[in-house]
Amino acid sequence: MHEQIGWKVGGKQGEGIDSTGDIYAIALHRMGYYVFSYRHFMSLIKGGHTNYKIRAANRIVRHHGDTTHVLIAFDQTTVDYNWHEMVDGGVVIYDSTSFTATKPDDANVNLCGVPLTEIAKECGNPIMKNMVAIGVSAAINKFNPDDFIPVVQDKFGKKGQAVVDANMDALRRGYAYFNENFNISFPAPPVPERAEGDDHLYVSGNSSVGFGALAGGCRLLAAYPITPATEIMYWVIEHLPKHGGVVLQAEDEIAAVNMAIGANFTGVRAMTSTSGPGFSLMMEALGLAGMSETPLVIVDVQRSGPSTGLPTKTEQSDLNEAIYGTHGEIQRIVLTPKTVEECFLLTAEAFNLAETYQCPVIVLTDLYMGMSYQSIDKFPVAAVEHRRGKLITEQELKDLGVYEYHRYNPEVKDGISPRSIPGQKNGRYVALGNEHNGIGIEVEDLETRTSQVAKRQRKLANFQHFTGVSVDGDSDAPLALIGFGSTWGVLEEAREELEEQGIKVKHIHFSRVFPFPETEFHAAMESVTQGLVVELNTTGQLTELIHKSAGYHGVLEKCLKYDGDPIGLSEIVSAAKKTFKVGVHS
Amino acid sequence: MHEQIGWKVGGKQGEGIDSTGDIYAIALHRMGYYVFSYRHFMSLIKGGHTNYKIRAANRIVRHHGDTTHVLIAFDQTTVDYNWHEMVDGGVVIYDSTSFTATKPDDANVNLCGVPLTEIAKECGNPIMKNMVAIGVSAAINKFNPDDFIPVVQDKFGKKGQAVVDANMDALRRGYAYFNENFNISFPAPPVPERAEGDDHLYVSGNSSVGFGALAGGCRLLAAYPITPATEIMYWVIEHLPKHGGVVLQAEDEIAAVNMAIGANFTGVRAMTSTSGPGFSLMMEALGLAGMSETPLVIVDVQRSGPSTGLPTKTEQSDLNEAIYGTHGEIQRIVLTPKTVEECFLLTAEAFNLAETYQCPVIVLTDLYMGMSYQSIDKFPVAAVEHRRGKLITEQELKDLGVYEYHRYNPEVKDGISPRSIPGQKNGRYVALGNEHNGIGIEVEDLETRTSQVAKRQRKLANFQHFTGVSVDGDSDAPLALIGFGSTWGVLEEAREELEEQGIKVKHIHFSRVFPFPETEFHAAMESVTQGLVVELNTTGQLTELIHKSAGYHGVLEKCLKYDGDPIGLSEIVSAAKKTFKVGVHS
Amino acid sequence: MATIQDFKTEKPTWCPGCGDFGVLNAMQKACVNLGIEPENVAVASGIGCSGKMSQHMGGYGLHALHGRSLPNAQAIKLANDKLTVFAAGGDGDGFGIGMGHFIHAMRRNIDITYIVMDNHIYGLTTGQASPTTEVGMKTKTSPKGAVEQPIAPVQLALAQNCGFIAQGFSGNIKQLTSLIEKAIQHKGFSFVNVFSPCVTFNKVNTYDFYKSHLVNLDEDESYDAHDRILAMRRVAEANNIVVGLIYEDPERASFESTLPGFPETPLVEEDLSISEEGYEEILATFR
Amino acid sequence: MATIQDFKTEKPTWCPGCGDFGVLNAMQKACVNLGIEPENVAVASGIGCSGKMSQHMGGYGLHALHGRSLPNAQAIKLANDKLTVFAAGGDGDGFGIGMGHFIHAMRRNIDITYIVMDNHIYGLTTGQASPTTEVGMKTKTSPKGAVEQPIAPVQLALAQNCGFIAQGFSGNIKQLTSLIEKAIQHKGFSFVNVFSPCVTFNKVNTYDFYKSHLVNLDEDESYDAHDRILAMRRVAEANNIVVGLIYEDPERASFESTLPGFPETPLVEEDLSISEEGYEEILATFR
Ligand SMILES: Cc1ncc(C[n+]2csc(CCOP(=O)(O)OP(=O)(O)O)c2C)c(N)n1
Ligand SMILES: Cc1ncc(C[n+]2csc(CCOP(=O)(O)OP(=O)(O)O)c2C)c(N)n1
Ligand code: SF4
Ligand code: SF4
Ligand SMILES: [Mg+2]
Ligand SMILES: [Mg+2]
Repeated sequence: MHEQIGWKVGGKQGEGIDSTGDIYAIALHRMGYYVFSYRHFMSLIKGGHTNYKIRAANRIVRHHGDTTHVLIAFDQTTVDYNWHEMVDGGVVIYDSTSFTATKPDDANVNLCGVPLTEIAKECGNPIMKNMVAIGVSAAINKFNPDDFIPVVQDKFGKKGQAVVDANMDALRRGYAYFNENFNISFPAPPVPERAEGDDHLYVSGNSSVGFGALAGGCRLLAAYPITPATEIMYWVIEHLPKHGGVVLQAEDEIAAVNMAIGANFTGVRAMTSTSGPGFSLMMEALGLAGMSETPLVIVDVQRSGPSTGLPTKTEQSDLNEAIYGTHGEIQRIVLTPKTVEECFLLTAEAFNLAETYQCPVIVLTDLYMGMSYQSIDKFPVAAVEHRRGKLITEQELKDLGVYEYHRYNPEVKDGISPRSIPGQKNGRYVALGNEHNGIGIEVEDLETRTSQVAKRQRKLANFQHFTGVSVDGDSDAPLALIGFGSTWGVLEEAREELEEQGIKVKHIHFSRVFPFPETEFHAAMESVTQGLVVELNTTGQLTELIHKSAGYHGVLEKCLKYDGDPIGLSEIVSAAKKTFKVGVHS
Repeated sequence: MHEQIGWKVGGKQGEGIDSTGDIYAIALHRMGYYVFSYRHFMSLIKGGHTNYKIRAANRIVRHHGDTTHVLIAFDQTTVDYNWHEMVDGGVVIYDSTSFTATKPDDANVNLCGVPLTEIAKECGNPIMKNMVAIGVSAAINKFNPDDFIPVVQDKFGKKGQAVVDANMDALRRGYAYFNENFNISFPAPPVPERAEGDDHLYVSGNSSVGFGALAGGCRLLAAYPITPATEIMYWVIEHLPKHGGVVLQAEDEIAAVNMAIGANFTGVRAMTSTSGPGFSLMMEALGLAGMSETPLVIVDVQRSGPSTGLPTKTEQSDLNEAIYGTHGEIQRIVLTPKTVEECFLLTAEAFNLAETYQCPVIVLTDLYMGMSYQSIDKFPVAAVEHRRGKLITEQELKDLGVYEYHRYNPEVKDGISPRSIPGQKNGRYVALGNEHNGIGIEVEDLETRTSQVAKRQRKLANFQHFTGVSVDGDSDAPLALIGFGSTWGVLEEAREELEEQGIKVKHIHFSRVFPFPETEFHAAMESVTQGLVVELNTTGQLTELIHKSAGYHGVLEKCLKYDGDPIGLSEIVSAAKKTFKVGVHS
Repeated sequence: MATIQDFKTEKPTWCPGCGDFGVLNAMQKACVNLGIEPENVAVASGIGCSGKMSQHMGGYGLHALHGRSLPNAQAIKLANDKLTVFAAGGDGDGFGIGMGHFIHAMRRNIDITYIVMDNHIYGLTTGQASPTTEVGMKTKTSPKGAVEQPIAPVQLALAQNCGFIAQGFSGNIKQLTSLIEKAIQHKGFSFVNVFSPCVTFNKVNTYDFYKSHLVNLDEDESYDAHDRILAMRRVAEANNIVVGLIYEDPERASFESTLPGFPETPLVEEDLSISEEGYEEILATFR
Repeated sequence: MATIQDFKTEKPTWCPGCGDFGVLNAMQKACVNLGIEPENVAVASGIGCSGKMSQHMGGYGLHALHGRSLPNAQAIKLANDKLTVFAAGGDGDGFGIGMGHFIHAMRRNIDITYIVMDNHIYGLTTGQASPTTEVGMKTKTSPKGAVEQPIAPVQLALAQNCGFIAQGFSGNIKQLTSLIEKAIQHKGFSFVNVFSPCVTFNKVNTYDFYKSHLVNLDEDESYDAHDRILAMRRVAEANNIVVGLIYEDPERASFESTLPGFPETPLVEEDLSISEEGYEEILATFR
């Protein structure tokens, strides 16, 4: 019996790989497993290798896993490409109707031909080869074919019962064929118990961000399509209008971000979502939000750069632009949620921060986090708050009288002056990107300039927030794995594995990189003599940020990955063992 | 007798302040003085205080000076605004026809009313009050009115001899009036000797950049107007066509930078010039140049930010965006010329670097450097080279044959693969922002990705260039003033003054900030126990860059200025004395 | 009821005689005439002399980026459709860097009024060629005369089927006021291009130039402002130098009225919270 | 003389049946027919399925940014006017994010050919609404039907007085080839909009749809492609669904031919150095 199973289907793009994976993943999720799925795909529509990896386990998993037990291969490329990750004794099912698979090397992997297409044809349509493959998989993982009925019903129900039945038929035939002809199995572990009060949800980072935005009070999304961020748009288009919100597909990202600024100026929580190229186009507007002290939330679902880069691959390389982008200097907050739950919560929270500090908040996720689906116990909905920051009231304005309200009063102690909202009588001001006086009129004298700069700088001077640095593992450990954002899950597994191997290591992780959580980070590093910063980029942007903000030159080593694939557990573990040069118990 | 004189004229925008200043400055330059002039102006067309400061000396000066001997005031605002910089015994000339000036405090400054407008009217046109003021100034500075004839001739010649004569008449009358009614003078120093082979040129950073571009082989400029960079366009529009070049006024900065990329791709040295807001709009294209390894030169004449900021004021706050801007990671070079001579030479050199390393080169100047005019001895024209980097020849392509040329051959040792130019037979390739194989076709496999990343990273791995860090003063000094770009001149004066006061200090200055000249900087810092980084921004961007790249936490203090005015000598000296806490000989 | 005084703020910093004074005046009058209170007006403007409109016009202002007033203004309207929303800017701002947003605002058709102060020059940056600078005109960036054909804003608006198109002149505040009133009243995107002379940098397109060349369509009884192609012909024949209501399609439905699920309540008044059932409905989609 | 083979590169990665194959084919044929050598062709393209044109068409390629092929292409031409220069991209690329450059390229009138593969959808990003998506069409970003009026590219081109305007269809390669040939031969900016069906994501604007709706102006003897307003009327009446040469003004002078001092020698062949006298002349201006 296994604690977890690794399953994968691969073939050409446009061949239905996605829907095969979806059905298997959702079925397993609905059975009660913790599922994590990752799609490997390319920036073209048809052709090109794609695969869909599923890891199902009896405890929560936050990574798609390095290894595969069962591989469904619709072509030889799939065999070749994924062979290296097969477990010893694993099984590769290939569609023997269309080709005869060959082993790339003599690894102990079972190559089993199943006439998937032929069986599908027998059921009435060769397209159902995918369902046959699912049946075969169910046989190997020892599931009951009936467990798939609800998913198949959901998926094909609107095409009529006949289609549902044909698909279930194909599934059952695949199941039967495999059991009749082979005797190999990787039984799935028993379904885990669900704790009291726990839900069981199958979510992606992108849907979690969308949900977080809605829960956080966002009522306008303006965005321009771009992989891997477009799914946020889809989610929001489906749900926001039901809650009184509006979605605008902008003509470009510059329009999108300026729309978000316009709505925020008008008192509506609004955001834009994008990826690298779009984010770069937003740099000028980022400065406007900073200078005019207008709240703004930008979600950047990072992808592999630079430029168009690898649009369907993951990376964590926009950190620098998020922190340093735009000419001149503004106040900003950069959050890097480390789990899908944090994608939800920190997106919601981004609106509180944006309104409280009247500045842009950037939420950095990435393709891996955004597009991977995973089972979680629940969303932290109860933790969502709405803190609107300083808003001047009608009464206060009335008491002040005409022309007496100073939106940008530089004297406020904490640098944050109450906002008025268009429509409020006596609340008139001009929000602007020029340097300005209290009511938002351009002025250029030295005193105004320095007092307004100082005002804005005070806002984040003593920034405190629950986001920051988390520490997992032994707090006295002399060694540390350090990361930010989406790598938290795999780093946690790496820490556990290193600990099991007797290496005392802690895991320090940033869910906010700016303002840099200096005190917390120093505290976390107190016991640490050597740190390994794991980042998905080529220059070590987090490492450099730490050097700049806190020092630790000579203490930190880097483990960098930038080939577009998410980082694997074993990559981290082996880098750690090389770096930490500790005696390993074996 | 004075070594130098500080002269200023001030009034409302649109009142002819600029032309008054220009005439006086050019006259003094032509007499043989070293002149430095700085215009203080506002982001509106008419009204608003403007002033024009001239410092004239018998040695080269690279700063407009903190003090004023003679102030011509066309309104009381001018008196109030500039009063604090009058030397003891200085003289303020005000136009007694239009107002009666009052002293803001009881400083020992002479307030002399001269009926400038009235005298001008006597000469036929009140507009000539400026010429009367120049005559008055000539009297105070003890010049011969005839010395102004050539400039007045130049300026008004095309309006006819009568206008020239009337203006000279006004000048002479002002001269006579002052000598008759007052007995105050600040005689200019004797005209300095010109060294053998020296020229005597009156240039601005912007004209030097334009000239440098032309000399460097730039044959296409695409730009969008923006203060304070537009003068580069003007200069280039005037001169480039004479040398076979073309200037495009683009519809926006995104078009401008993409035009520059297109021309560079075609083998023509091309650049764009802009300031902060435009620079922010170029972030996406910056990445394209980096990824496609297309040479590109961007000049950013920094102004006071963020956002629209103070468009007519100076700052050094785009350093971060220049180094970190664009999503993902690219190779780039950031030059920060420290003198107008370097504006010329490093702009020319930027094209060599861009072509040699096949990457974008950013030249950062600022409003102060760009728009101030100053006298210099010569341009380093002899130092200009044209190094085109690796270009594949027709013969090589012929020998290779069809489809055999790999533009992006990842195996090249230094990471730099020879470029072909459209029109070359067999040289076909695709320049692109996607990750790509050798001939520029999008591919996504891990090996190609990592080899291409590694190729690009090798390009600047051991970057060596004559730009970098300069050290002036005592090489053993334990104290250092540190800066970059336009502040070199004033920092040099500060160093001299501190040395005169017995403080052992050296001056370390960056004319390139990226790749960070690490070795040179460490060498420069060897003797240093305390450094004061002087920067015109609010966060200390250079300081942070040093921390990140070289450490020195705890060693560096910051002297920051961000009110839009250029930094003064006394500001630096007093900050240094406070920071260095050394016993001062007095 | 608000008066002109209520729409006045600081003294405008435009050059004496600048056409933009007239535009400001007409905007103020139009609002007063329509009984609009200043706190219910929002002006988003770009960067340029004209861009200072948001500072000078009473009402809330968003003095935004060069070329981006339209995205701002459209979102302001969606955020609170009780507001009267203007976008305002110059010819460089709107027809140069902002061209894409202009065309898209017309197709999107959100109920705002876009006012362009078209002086055929870059004013604030002291006199470079603008997208509407005429061929042959000498400017700082075209010292030998501009060679690019000018943008034809009204013809572009007609081509993109903008629902309300008018052209005015700063020298005729009465007509301009009435055009702006109509523009505000139009339910959908309305475009008012204004010949607003730059007295400092444009010595060609002066008040006198317009006074002697302008054709006033409002005074032409035979002109039908509901025939798009006819309008195109007429404008082209007059080489764009016309004023008046050029085209109106009162039937064209606004974005707000056609977007499925567009809320009744202004967005800004929506509750930020989600009900228990709302949460439950969403969570169900994840199971 | 080059053959079609010389213009072929890697196998295109478009979906089988994609209209872009036809466009590629027509571009290749047009070049061959005009005797153009592949090394003298440069294609700048944006991002999108259509954007892959620069990879698939023989000749030098600049596969640039989403929406920015026109600035690239214009500069390529100025840099070396011996080249035949194409800009190519999709409807999203060209009429969405790239709209401003499109309008400005028409007014600037540099001698390049702009080919848009207008499939009324965002293909590469897998099926969102594009600027030319028709009202009511369901896409991933308009699940209840698009509400924004589509961009009218040909009408906009007519309004901005583009010197050469044609519209083609991937399903009629012969006509498309001839239109592209004419476009290349036109001295100035030429615009060819192509209905290029996306067989994967657009189930409305299919080959069949065009076959049954298209009006072919080239076959209409009475049509005069030199009357701009007439063309506007005709295109509007047919709701833009026309193919053929829509408008041409052979007299309109290109940027290159009107810019004062535009060099005789291609820029790329200019000497980088400045003569002694050249230096002296410049230095004199600084004294
Ligand atoms: C991104 C950006 N580019 C350039 C500028 C500089 N700039 C400010 S106003 C302006 C042009 C103004 O012309 P127009 O829009 O016609 O307005 P006008 O001053 O004539 O009213 C320019 C180019 C800027 N502020 N931002
Ligand atoms: C700045 C930027 N924004 C968004 C994208 C994502 N993107 C790539 S292609 C595309 C749209 C493609 O549509 P279209 O131009 O019509 O080309 P098609 O694929 O239909 O040929 C988008 C939005 C991008 N690459 N860059
Ligand atoms: S420069 Fe021209 S547009 Fe600007 S304020 Fe003066 S007159 Fe008006
Ligand atoms: S998705 Fe559409 S446009 Fe893209 S290649 Fe396929 S058919 Fe062509
Ligand atoms: Mg203008
Ligand atoms: Mg398309």
